[in-house]
Amino acid sequence: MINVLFFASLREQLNCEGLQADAAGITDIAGLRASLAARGSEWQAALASDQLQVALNQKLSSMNVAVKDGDEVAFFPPVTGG
Amino acid sequence: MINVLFFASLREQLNCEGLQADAAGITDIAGLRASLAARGSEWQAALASDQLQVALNQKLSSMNVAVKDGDEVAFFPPVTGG
Amino acid sequence: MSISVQAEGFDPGAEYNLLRSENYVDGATAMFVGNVRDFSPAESGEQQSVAVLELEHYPGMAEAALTDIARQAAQRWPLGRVRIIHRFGPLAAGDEIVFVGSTSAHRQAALDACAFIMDFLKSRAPFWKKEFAKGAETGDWVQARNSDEDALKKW
Amino acid sequence: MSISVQAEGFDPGAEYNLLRSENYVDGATAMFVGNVRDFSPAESGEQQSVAVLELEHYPGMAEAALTDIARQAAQRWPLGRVRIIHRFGPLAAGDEIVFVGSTSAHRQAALDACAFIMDFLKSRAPFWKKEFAKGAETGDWVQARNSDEDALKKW
Repeated sequence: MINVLFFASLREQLNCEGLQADAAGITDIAGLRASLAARGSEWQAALASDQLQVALNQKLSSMNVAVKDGDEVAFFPPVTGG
Repeated sequence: MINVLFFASLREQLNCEGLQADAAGITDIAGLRASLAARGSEWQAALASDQLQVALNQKLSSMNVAVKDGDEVAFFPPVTGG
Repeated sequence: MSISVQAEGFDPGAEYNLLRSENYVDGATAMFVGNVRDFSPAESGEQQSVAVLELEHYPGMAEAALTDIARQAAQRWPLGRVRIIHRFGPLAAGDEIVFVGSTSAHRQAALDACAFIMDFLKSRAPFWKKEFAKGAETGDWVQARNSDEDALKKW
Repeated sequence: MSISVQAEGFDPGAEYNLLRSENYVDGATAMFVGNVRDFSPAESGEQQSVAVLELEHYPGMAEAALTDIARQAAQRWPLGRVRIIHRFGPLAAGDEIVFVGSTSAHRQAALDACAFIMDFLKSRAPFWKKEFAKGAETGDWVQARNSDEDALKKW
């Protein structure tokens, strides 16, 4: 399983803090994103943003990076701390 | 009279914190410096440095600036505060 | 190097004292503190008063990202001590949000390190701000600014 | 804008509190503190321990020069409050020498103003340092560094 997390406005849009995604058939983060978007129109809309950021195992990453069983993947909007 | 002040290593070299200089015949700071240098070899040596800084009425100035009766002129080495 | 991600407040004076404690080699200490403003500088020009700022963060990654940024700063400049604190949770106008402090033998290194850390923290550390107007039950997520991403280009 | 030239010590934490007191518009506070080191970084590479630093200043002009530098900073950047303190007289290793603090709505303005003020203070404000080694009765005047004059060129 892949541990998937959502933060901030994305968490609110999806009304979901996180979920366990089946790693079968998922090779990279883009693939994971596509399988999540297929959950419904809400998911498709929220995950479509080209501003979407992603972290793999708590490090900033990008969509074409490989992902495997046991990884933690977080999706979130651009950060606004400081 | 011109109120002349010396600071830091220059004050020590001259063993003088300040003096009143006759303004007669003095038109600019360079002239004041020359008249002070004429006081003796110690003065000549101390005032010869091309690093010498000058302030006119408590503002950084330069040698070619006019000076008149009642002005305050300070000579000092490059500053090292902060 | 000391990094804290915490809900509790902090005292910049006490942080200064820690940066200086038994430190006789670094003549320079630079510090930056970010505080909650009582208004939101709307891009439309319309200012909205803010009563509460809610800071969400990604636990674990927040600490890791700040540690990574501090390490990068320490590789670029000859730093003595580096301290970063970032708060999360609900904050009121005037409250401290973030503290960055660095010491060095060189003033420009200490100041540049603070600016560098703040610039990267703004665009790379997983924190998100939500502003609540007075009496409002729903808040507005603060939008990331292009100027913050642009600020990274100078490093 | 508040400028002090004084023999007494100061408390950076208290200065921070003053910069922030009733200040809800400036989200950014940058501060720089310069402290006495316990050694002199001789250009020959040989380090000499310093027991006392004696700071001479030009009364009147010191305040005027710092005020002028603060005004220039306030013209260049949108600053809220600016605070400069510079001490004179005998100081021991670890003692605070100088404090520069500025607040702004913009972090880069606050940080740049601190760096600008320190750079100009270093080369334009009438203070001179004399270092005394442990037990020594005569001290050595600190020599101005070309790098300090060079630092002005970036502004």
